[in-house]
Amino acid sequence: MKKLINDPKNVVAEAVSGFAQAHSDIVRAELDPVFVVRADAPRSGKVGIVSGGGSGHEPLHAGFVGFGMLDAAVPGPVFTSPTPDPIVAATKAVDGGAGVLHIVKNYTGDVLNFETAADLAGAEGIEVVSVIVDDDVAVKDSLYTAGRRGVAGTVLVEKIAGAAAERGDNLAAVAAVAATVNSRVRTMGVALTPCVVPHAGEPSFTLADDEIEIGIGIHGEPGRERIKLEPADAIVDRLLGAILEDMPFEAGEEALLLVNGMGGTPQVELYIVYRRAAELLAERGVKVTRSLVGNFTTSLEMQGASISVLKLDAELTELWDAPVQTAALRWGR
Amino acid sequence: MKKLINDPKNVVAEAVSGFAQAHSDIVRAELDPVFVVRADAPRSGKVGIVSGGGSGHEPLHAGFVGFGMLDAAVPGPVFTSPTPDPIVAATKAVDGGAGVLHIVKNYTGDVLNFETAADLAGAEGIEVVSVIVDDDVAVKDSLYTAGRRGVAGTVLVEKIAGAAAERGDNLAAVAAVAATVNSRVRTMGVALTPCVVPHAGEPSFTLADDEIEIGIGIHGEPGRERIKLEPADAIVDRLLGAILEDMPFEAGEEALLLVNGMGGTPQVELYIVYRRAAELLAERGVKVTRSLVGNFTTSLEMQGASISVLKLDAELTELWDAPVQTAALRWGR
Amino acid sequence: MADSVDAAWARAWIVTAAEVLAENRVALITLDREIGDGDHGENMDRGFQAVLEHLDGLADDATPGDVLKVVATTLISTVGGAAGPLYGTAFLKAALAAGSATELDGPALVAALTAARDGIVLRGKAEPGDKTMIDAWTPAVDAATAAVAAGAGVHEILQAAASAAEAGAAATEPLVARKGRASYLGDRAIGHRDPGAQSSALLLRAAEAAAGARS
Amino acid sequence: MADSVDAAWARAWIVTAAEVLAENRVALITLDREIGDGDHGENMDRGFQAVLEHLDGLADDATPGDVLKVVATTLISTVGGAAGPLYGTAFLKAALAAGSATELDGPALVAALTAARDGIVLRGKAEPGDKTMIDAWTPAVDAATAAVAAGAGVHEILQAAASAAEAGAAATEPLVARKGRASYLGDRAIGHRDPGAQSSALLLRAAEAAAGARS
Ligand SMILES: Nc1ncnc2c1ncn2[C@@H]1O[C@H](COP(=O)(O)OP(=O)(O)O)[C@@H](O)[C@H]1O
Ligand SMILES: Nc1ncnc2c1ncn2[C@@H]1O[C@H](COP(=O)(O)OP(=O)(O)O)[C@@H](O)[C@H]1O
Ligand SMILES: [Mg+2]
Ligand SMILES: [Mg+2]
Ligand SMILES: [Mg+2]
Ligand SMILES: [Mg+2]
Repeated sequence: MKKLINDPKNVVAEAVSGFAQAHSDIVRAELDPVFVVRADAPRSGKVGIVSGGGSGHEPLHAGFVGFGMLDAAVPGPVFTSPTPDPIVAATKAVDGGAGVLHIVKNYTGDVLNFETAADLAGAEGIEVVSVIVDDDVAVKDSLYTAGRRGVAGTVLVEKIAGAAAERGDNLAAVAAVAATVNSRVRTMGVALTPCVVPHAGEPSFTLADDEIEIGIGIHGEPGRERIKLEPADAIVDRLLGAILEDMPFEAGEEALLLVNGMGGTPQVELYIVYRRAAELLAERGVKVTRSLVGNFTTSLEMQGASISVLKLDAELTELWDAPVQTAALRWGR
Repeated sequence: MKKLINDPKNVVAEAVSGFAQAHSDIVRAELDPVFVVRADAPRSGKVGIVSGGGSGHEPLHAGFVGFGMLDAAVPGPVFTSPTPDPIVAATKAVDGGAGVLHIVKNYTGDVLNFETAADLAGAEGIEVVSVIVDDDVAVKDSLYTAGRRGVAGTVLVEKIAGAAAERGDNLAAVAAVAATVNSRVRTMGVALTPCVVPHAGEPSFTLADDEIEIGIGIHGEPGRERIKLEPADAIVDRLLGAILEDMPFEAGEEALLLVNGMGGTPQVELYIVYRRAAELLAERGVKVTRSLVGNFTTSLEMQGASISVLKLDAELTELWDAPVQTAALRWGR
Repeated sequence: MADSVDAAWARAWIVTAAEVLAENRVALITLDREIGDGDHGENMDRGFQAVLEHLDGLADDATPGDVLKVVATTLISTVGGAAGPLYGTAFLKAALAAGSATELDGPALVAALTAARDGIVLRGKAEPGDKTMIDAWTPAVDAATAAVAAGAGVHEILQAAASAAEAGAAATEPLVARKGRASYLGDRAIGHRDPGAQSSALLLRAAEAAAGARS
Repeated sequence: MADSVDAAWARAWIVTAAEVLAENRVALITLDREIGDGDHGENMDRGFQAVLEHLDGLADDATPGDVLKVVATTLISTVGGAAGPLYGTAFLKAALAAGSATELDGPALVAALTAARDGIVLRGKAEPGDKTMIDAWTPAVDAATAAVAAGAGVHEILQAAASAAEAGAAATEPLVARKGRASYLGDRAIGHRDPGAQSSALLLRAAEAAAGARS
């Protein structure tokens, strides 16, 4: 294992402290328990939004703390959900009297720990509503599984819910927008290489030189299907095919297309993926009116990508376009 | 070699076309010859700024085309400088009558091809001035080498010169600002893993499991020195030590600190590097007043990072803070 | 011989468990890497090391229930992931079942084990055969219940529970998972042991060892 | 036998060179990967394939100078990197030296080779021993000059040049580089042959082969 780290046990604490220093105009960090919060929190009268989960997916979530998006992010150890304590502390820190929304990716650990934290915060008089994100179409039959996973679509939920909170929507309305985004976004990913969790020291799985994993999650867990390497266009056709099968579009409907790198993918490859995905959507009559390409929800140094498609309407487009000022996503200010 | 590509020969053309579609609000692409240009070029009366070089360093340079930064970028094949033709075409496309600045990284190929292009554009009546960027302190004795390389500091030159051009400075003034930034920025990098050039199909060099390369360039070329893996803090001490030896600071002087990922480095590692670099600068009495952390000048999927330090003054800080709207760097609008 | 377990047993259990989990850290990581995300050994080790520190803070007259409660709250606040809340709830429910008794006889011990298992089901909604820690706990509770009905003492009860848990953990290998991360794998989980079932078996064997050392 | 080379030779040279460079694409990439950035074989192959296409467009009465000029402009606009402008200038200067002559005798041929070498030096400022393509070209020009002085014919002149270039390329192996990317490596360039010197030797051997095939 070769990494630019010191003691594997200190990876998250050191990274969070570096992050907060580098972006001190936007955030500050608490280190005991660990969470990242907007520099100007709490904002009186504004619904607070907290997300979190295991580390190793950066910029998710701390990179999205700031004006127009999250109020706080709670990073657990690498690939391990945080415990309730820091979630409760973050929830308190952002509560401006209008209640707090928890945006939770659908993993057993995240769901259980946020559930406990919501109960504890509720017991202290803070109104908390949770929205579970489960955009990953790779998990097929949720009757026989823990359900679909929350992956790159989470970024879209956080951005759009954040805009709703920033314009002054109340807790129920912000939660409703978050749930709407989740219901309209689908994601599917591919891995070319595994990643190495610092405390494990070994690759999460092994792939032969000509193998790829289709339907990968974001925790270095193996995907659903292992196939031989194919040209990028053929891989995109698989991923987008699964998405469109799950969420059909009518000709003329509008979409946001997100091509997300898993952390170790060169940018040229992401744009090659984008190119084919946009082409295929155009062939199906889908109008791509908004785009996002880059590393947003990663698995450490994994090579690979995911494609997310969000079905837009006027309201979601307006919220997407609203100003945002975070370390990883910024426009309009 | 596992990559999300189709035919290796089409990597650049497909990526550029995907890039231009994804960011059609900011840029458009010409495909014969290949270059990327601001959607609103040429801007009458504004000095045009063109940069370019081999592909594989994304977001450099196309990701920096837009308001307040570059007017055009000319991507060559992967790791190979572009020929003069597209440079001339890009130069013509951005000439708004106030002349054009070429920002050229100091590699023999880039220098020679931009030189020819400047001659040809000059012959067509466009005033061209070139500034060579050579910020890499890893190359020690420029008497016996091709001279220092242009690496991640290029981003800072492009941002600050872009701001000067945007506020209406004339060609001589914009070139002078670019040269000033170059004279005040130093960079040093480290590689943990090599990268694979698509048309070569094999790693650019090999490193044992416990080896790293200090003083790496950005073309997958081996570095200056190969050492055993060390903790991140010790590596940072080496890199920053070389920088500060080359460009001493007096206590109280201000700096911009850029921690640049080589493409395949997880973000947590970049912030761990940032943390130690900021700590060390503080110990030396240097005030880090501006920061940038992320993948800005990459070597495909290489794992590793570079540290750049720019000695700021009020003028450079103001130009740094000026609005910028490109695919990869955006604030203030 | 007093046929019950007391606070000293509870402490000894946890100390032994912390040792065993530290020894099995890499083994549990490996199991979790194969069908999960490779952190289970790290999570459990981090949690039980924290528990050790908190045990020191307990009053000398702490009851078994007090010990189990400290374990519960410490695991909840240090383990994270799926296992943290699940084991946390298990120990919390066991502590509640133990109440303020200073000694737990056979039936009380079985009641505590049953409460622990029910707590895991309450939070995680897993059924037997879903390839989770429940596949260790349910046979353990069944065996303990049978043992106490047959008049066994506490050591024998824990022996029966630990052996059944070990068999249950081994029996997860051929299963397809329906809960937790391994469920995303479909048929590809077949042939791998569930890490949580394995750590549960280790925990119950530690409980038995702590009782054996005393008797 | 007419002791000169003509446009047919120039065309044959370039066709042979394109073949040889395609065959040596991987070998040149490998040399460049070791002390450069691994693209030299790709660059040269791309350039000469493009030259082949442009050759077809030449008029039937094109002179050797016309051929060399097309090679120059095509290489400049398709090779990129350091080699593109350097070889481009070399062929441009050779074309200028050849002028509008339909045949080049020994002295004219040596003048063209010398002009090519001088063009590379003009652009790249390398000196002999800097571990660049100059270390193939300078011995080649020296050998050609000596051959013509000794009254050799064009085939012999090109034979002398090619052999000297090959020896020169091999002689770059022990050198430390002072120009181009390999210069960043310091002592670590020792033991590796310069890719540009190697491609120069291949080019000059192709020139000889084209002359040999004719005679
Ligand atoms: N719904 C559930 N019910 C019972 N046990 C579960 C459930 N989900 C997961 N588990 C157990 O948790 C174990 C994984 O724990 P751990 O690796 O620490 O957490 P995570 O899966 O969040 O990384 C699994 O092996 C399984 O035994
Ligand atoms: N200044 C120079 N003068 C002469 N030849 C040079 C010079 N710099 C580089 N070269 C030659 O160019 C070759 C490299 O060409 P190539 O790999 O195509 O370009 P790049 O170095 O830009 O990738 C070197 O092997 C060397 O022979
Ligand atoms: Mg986990
Ligand atoms: Mg090159
Ligand atoms: Mg796990
Ligand atoms: Mg090269």
